[in-house]
Amino acid sequence: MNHWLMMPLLVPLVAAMINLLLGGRRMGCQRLVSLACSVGLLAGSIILMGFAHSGEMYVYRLGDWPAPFAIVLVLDRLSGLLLVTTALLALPCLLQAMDGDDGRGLHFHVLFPIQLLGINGAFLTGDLFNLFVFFEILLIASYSLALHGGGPERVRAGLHYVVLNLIGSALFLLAVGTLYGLTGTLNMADLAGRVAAAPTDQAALLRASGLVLLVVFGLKAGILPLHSWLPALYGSALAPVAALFAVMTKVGVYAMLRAATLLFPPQGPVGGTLAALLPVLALLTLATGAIGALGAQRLRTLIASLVILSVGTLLAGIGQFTASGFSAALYYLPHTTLVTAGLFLLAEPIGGQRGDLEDRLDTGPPVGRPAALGLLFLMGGVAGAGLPPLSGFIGKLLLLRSAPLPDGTWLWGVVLGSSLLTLIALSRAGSRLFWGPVVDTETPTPAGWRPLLPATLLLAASLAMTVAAAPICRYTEATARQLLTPRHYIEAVLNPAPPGGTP
Amino acid sequence: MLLYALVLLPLIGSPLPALTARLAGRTAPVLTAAAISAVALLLALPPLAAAFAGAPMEAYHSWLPQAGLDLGLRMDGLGALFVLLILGIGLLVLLYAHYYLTKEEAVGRFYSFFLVFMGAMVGVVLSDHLLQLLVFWELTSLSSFLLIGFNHQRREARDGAAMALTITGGGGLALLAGFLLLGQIAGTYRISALLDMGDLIRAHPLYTPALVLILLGAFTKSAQFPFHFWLPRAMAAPTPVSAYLHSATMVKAGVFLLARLFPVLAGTEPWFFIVGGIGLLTLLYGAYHALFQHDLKGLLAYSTISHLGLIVLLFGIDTPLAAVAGVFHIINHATFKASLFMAAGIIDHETGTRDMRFINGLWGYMPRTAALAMVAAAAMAGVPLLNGFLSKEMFFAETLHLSALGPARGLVPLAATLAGVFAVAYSARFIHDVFFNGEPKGLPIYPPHEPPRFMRLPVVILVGQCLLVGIVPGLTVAPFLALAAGDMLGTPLPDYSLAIWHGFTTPLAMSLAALIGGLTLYAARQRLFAFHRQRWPSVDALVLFQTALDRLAAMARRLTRLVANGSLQQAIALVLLATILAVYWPLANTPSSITGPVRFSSIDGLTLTGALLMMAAAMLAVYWHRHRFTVLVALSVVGLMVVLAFVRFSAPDLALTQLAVEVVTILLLILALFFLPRRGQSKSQPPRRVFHLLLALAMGTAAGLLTWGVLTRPFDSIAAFFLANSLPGGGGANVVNVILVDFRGFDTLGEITVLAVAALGIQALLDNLCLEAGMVEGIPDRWADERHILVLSLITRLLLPLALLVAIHFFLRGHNAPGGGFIAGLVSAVALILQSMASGIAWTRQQWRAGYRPLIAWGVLITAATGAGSWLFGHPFLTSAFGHVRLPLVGELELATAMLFDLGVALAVFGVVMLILETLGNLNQRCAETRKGGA
Amino acid sequence: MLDLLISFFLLIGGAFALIGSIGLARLPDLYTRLHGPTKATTLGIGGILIASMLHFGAQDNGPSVHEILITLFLFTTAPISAYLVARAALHLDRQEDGDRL
Amino acid sequence: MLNLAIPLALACIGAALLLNFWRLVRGPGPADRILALDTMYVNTTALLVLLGIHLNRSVYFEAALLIALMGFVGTVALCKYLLRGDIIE
Amino acid sequence: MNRWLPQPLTSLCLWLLWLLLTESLAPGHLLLGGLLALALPLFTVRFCPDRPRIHRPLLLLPYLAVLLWDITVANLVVARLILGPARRLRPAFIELPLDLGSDLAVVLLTHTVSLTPGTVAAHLSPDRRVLLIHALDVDDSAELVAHIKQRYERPLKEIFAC
Amino acid sequence: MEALAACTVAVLVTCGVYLLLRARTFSVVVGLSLLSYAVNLFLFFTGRLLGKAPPLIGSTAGDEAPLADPLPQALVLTAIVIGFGMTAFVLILALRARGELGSDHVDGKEDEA
Ligand code: NA
Ligand code: NA
Repeated sequence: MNHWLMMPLLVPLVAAMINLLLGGRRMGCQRLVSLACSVGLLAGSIILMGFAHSGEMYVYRLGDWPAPFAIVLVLDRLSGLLLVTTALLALPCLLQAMDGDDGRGLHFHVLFPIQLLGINGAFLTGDLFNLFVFFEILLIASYSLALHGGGPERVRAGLHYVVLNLIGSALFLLAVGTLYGLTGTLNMADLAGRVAAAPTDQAALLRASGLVLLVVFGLKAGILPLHSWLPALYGSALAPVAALFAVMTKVGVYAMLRAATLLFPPQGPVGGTLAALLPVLALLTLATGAIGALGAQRLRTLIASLVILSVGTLLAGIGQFTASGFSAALYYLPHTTLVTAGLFLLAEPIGGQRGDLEDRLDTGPPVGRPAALGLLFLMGGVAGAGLPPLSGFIGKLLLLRSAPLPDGTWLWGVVLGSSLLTLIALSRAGSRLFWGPVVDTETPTPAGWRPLLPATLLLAASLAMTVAAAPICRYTEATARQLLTPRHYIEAVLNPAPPGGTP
Repeated sequence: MLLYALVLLPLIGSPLPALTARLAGRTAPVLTAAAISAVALLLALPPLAAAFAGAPMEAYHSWLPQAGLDLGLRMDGLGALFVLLILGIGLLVLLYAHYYLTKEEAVGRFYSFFLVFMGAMVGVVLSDHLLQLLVFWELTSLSSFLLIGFNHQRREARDGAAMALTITGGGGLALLAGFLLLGQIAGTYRISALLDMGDLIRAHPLYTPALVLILLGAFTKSAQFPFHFWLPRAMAAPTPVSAYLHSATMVKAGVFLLARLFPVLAGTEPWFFIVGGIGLLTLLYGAYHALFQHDLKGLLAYSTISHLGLIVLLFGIDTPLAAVAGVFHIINHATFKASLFMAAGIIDHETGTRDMRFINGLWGYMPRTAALAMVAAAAMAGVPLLNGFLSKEMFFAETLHLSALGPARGLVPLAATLAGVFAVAYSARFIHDVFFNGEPKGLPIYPPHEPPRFMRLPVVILVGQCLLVGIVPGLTVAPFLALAAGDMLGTPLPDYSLAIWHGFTTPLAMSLAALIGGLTLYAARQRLFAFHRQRWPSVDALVLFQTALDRLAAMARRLTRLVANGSLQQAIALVLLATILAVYWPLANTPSSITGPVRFSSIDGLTLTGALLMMAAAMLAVYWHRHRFTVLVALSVVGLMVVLAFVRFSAPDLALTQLAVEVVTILLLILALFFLPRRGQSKSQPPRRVFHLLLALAMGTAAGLLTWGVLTRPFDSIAAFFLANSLPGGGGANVVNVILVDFRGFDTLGEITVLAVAALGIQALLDNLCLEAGMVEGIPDRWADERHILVLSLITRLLLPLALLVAIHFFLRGHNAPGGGFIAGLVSAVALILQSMASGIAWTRQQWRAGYRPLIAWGVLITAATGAGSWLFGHPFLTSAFGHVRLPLVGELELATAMLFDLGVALAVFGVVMLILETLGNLNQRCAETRKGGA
Repeated sequence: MLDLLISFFLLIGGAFALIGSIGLARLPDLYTRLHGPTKATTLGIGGILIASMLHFGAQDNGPSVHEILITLFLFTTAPISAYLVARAALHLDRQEDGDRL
Repeated sequence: MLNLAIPLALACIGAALLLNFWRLVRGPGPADRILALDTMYVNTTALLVLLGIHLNRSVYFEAALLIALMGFVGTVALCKYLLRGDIIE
Repeated sequence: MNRWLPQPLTSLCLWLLWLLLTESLAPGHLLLGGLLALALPLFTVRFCPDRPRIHRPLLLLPYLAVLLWDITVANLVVARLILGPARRLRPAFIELPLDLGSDLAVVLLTHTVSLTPGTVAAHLSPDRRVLLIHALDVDDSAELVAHIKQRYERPLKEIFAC
Repeated sequence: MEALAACTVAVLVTCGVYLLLRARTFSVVVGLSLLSYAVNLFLFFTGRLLGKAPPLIGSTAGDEAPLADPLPQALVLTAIVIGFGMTAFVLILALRARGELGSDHVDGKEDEA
């Protein structure tokens, strides 16, 4: 058995506990530990993705008990991709936090690794209830991280976020309970088989539980009527936290994707409803994000709207249930995660210079260091709005091509219309932030390249994803094919190869 | 390779000017930029030769088939023509710009943007792949945004740039859709391949949508009516930018696209009517409005719109000769309009204004510039012996053969002549109003001088070209034109001659009519201006556009607030509504009954009593929700009944856990109650309450239905495995505990992590917080004087060892009987809290100074290490082991790794509960001290 | 015979528990109500615990004595609970009187 | 004999719980409610022991012990709140 | 002795309690209980800084026997009062002057009062000199005070030698 | 019994949800507690209502009744513990909100109830 699968979980857990033991006074040591943890996670995740790239499913049976009875971890291409995305995101966020934000509250260096633990666990687990546990881990860490630094705005947004997610957790349990009560299992592979074989008189209840799961994951992902917590939360959290949260919505998307391909494939009675519903919700969410971006009065709210928009875009790809749709979404996913995170990190030095204006999108004195900041913002804007030549454009192209006309008319309309709104919003924002009447008053200008490094790293990822688009696309296509044949997953979990056969 | 170098050189070299500016001042950047352009121009020569030789140079590489993205460049005649225009005029503009830009401006940045634009433009005209063309297309929009907004201190510049980007960027999106559609129809995005597939494409049902989308892109870029309005506003750009982008290059990208795709898309009715119609409208509209501009550049901008309309109309006319005329006019317009812009810039530079109402009689101050400008303006008017005349002549000729229009065919020549009239009139105004018409009035800079010689040099070159082409077209432009038009059409060109004199023909008559009419019109301009002011109340497109955008943004805000209005109640209601739909919709849409086939079990009195009590207490909690203290009592009853339910249905572990958790929760609630505001909450509005009640009822019923549906169905679970393997495989008779520490020990590890983080989060939340103690109504104002009650503190001290003994008992037996680490941790924590309640937290802390955070950390680490320990034996994480040891005297003893696991759990749980309560308890202490210190 | 004894203690226990609760429900004020639970209910529990000891003691896995623990515990804590409730009520009453004065 | 006594005793405790709850609802003061709750805890302890006899299962003993313990802690906390507000000052 | 066995009586009690709890006299439990009985007080002794001194522990036994009898009687009495007509009750608060030097003795008396017929301890004055008692049905308050002092306070004084 | 179980869950959820929709943090916390009771009971019930099932292997001699499904019990245990952590957190967050926003209204403002 491949013990590497435990790495993305144990490394952050141990790092967090070491930091807890180090206590609040030894910030330097804590930073070192967190940094080592993040670098280790990145390296380990890449190794895991390498494993997954072979196309084999890696199943890790915790406690050496056979599936479906105990908990298993499963590594497939999708998990590998998301692990790497998370690790890629985490490192710059941590670097940014180490610029001083980590000291603005207690326990940052405990919460941060635990947040990663929760996210990684959610991507790896093959058990529905264990998924709930990892959701709770990532949520409880995110609550504290969102509130890190305090202040009225943060606390109000945090309170709403916490209460809504507690309701979400209750609903999750409701759905899990219903599924267990009907099928008698929690292992997702086993569940898939039992749902498919369920007697017809259970269809309604199964469908209800599937839809409740959709609500739960949708709440995490921020789809249309369930997104209202998102702008305020992302808009108020500290920059590195908001940046890290860019991946949180993707956990919800991941869960939906997993549920829609494994538990409730579109051929079944449950999946049929999901498959019909998902594209509609996706486009509505997409439009909501674009409209929110246009109406945003603060830069961070605008970027938060881009997060919503990205969720809509992802689901628009996923909702097609085709290899090309999945592949488009999976290419778009790391792109949007990293770019929105980069923008969040960028909002900090921009807003920090504008005094009382902060990051409000009103014309004010132009920002200091316009060349560096402006170039980065331009990159972020171009990537975020999906303009060529950066990765956002490629993602959009993949998405549009995955839904040829005339079937894809709605998708094309909404995607392109949203792009226009985003373009307007971002160009207005950029011109208001960077261009304006020159005022004599000296604004404090951040010096040196160090504060801009994390944002640069994240935005450079967009460039890298453009250059490396071909291999990435090959990977995502393979991932999509893997997702569309859940049989392999189920077989790997339930019917392991004889011992000695596989690592 | 050469082609790639040609495109990439300006793009890759673009940072250089900005970098050299930092190092070497003002001249270095322009030299760098010029050097790059010049090298690019040299690089363009070999492919140009190849194009002339009829074997266009091309390079094509497959890159990203999934996205349909390939890399492809091809330089045929049409591309070559545009490359020459772009690079040649670019070089001239660079020279001009060096003198135009003032010292304060960030010249380095300017030239960098300029090079990006140049590279993008070259990319557009050389692309052999639709999507790649689009990439460069959007890049031109972006770089032009930066160039227009270059003087961003001025509002017009900022807003003008944003408007230009919005329109052209939006058009780019339509173009993207159109290209994708075209690719979908043809199965390829390669332009050279598409050119042969015109018939197939035109017959496809998706042809019209694709055409419309592509035309949207082309028209927005080429400022065709009704998307023209951004162009006059883009005049806020520095004049070199206008001369380059808004006369010679960027606005030509749209017409280039029409030319490029002419063999693919042209030749249908939609093409004819849309392209021709829009072109005609634009031609007239631009020509008319140009006359009434007081701003020099404004006049030129509208004139540009009009000329672009002319070219579009020519392409719309859809004959080979019209196409030739269109290409010819592209060249001519580029030369005369660029020179005119430069002249206007010189005037602006030397007088400090561009308003023709103040600028008069410059002939007397700068005669050389005036002469040059007058020649160029004459070309613009279509005066013979100048290049504009030739192409306009061809245009007039082509308007005469529009048989498709039937009886209305006469209208087009008429309209063309009318446009000619206005063109002559505004050209006349440009000449007369600026260079003659008396003396200048109130110029900001007076007296104006001739510009530096080299600033005039580009104008001289361009005007010279106008003359040369106008006089000896056959020796100058003819081969280029033939090559470009030929490669555009892809078919052999029809016979035509570029001559000044074709005899007395109708087109000549039209030209003359235009000349005479135009001059007359200009002579009668006073009356016409009055008429125009009446008819066209001055509406500023920019203001309109801004207002529209602001309204749009406001609407977007309203829409956004419709869902996310910052109210938690609404957000909760939405989540609930979604859930209710998620449950009821499938239930309502499925014919099968919600009730399953399982027979119901009977109710006994005790269970009924417990359930009734539970429900009543819950309702009581709702009824009393404004009386916080009382709610706690009701909540305790619910908790107690839940415990009973767990006992009733054979779950002692659950009962124990629930009990312990319940008490700690109530303690926390009481502690929190102390700090909540005294004021009771007001009642909400009745309609809202009714809505909430309905929502709650619907949700409750949904949950009830799910319960009912599940419980009435047969059950076949994986439980048998646990029951069978718990004792032999896990070494414990308490299956629940074995599941918790072994089968699903991973959940437990996660669960204590959650607890740990919750405690740490709570500590972070209470950091630096100080609250006024609040009270609840019905509870006294004053507290009792007695801090600690003797009876209580004495007894609790005696009870402490007993409670700890019980905790240890629970811990040790957990694997085989109800209990376990979690309960042990909670019980010992409660025992210590009891000490705090009886004797005060400070006192308790004095007696026992353990750090709770290390305890938590060690607890989690022990648990994790127990799991990882199995690696030493080559087993997966969390593999358990147990064995029986015989000790002398003691007897047989069971040792299990589960015990170690549980020890970690107990430590962590104890630490968590203590940390939470202690932090909360300290809150009041600290605040009291703060209050005292403050007072 | 044993069954009889167990039943006796069970009924005694049940009856006293009920009587204590009746007292709580029907006596006129808090201080009088206090008497019911502190005494009757405690004894009620005592009875049931004795019954339990007898019941489980009679089975083959040895004497059942841990019920004594609960009894001890209850007899230790019940008076304190009563004391605290009375103490709180006195405090509240005084408060109200103070307000009235 | 036991078959009769156990249900009777159960009925007694059940009735006692209902009466306690009635007092809890009626109040009138917070002290009355605390008293009622405390009595409920004690009665539940009895009920658990009784259930143990009824189902012939000794595993409920621990739960009974814990209810007694936790009921006491709860009562102390509630009373302490009425007296001092801050229960762990 | 004092360092390793700070509270011998407590340790003994704990050992017995452990055996009660586990209901086992197996050697393993005897040993484990003994270990715990030794170890726990080492930790909890800090929470009992002023350790109560019991002068004549053996006298506790007759006291407890009396108490147990009185509790049984108390219940019968109270049962009659509860079930009888409420109007006949004559409840009253009575102040009981205390003469006990040991805190533990005071606490024991409070317990006794609360567990015995018709009385509940309601408030102990901060100086521990007066115990406020609530009685359910009082004939003569002086007599009740005398009864309590005679039957319970006196033996307690002897036990605690105060 | 099934109906009673369903009814109990329904009532608890109804009460919890109604309290969740009140505008005060304290009510919300109480509502969440009720909701989590309901969900825990529901999860527990999915193992079916086996009233006479022995809870431990070999807890009583000669017991022929089937054992209760232990898995939901373990799940509920985890859920209870996690729920405790979450309730504690949101409660303290309510305190913090009161400190930062000066109000115990969930939106931090008093204008609407
Ligand atoms: Na003039
Ligand atoms: Na195992």
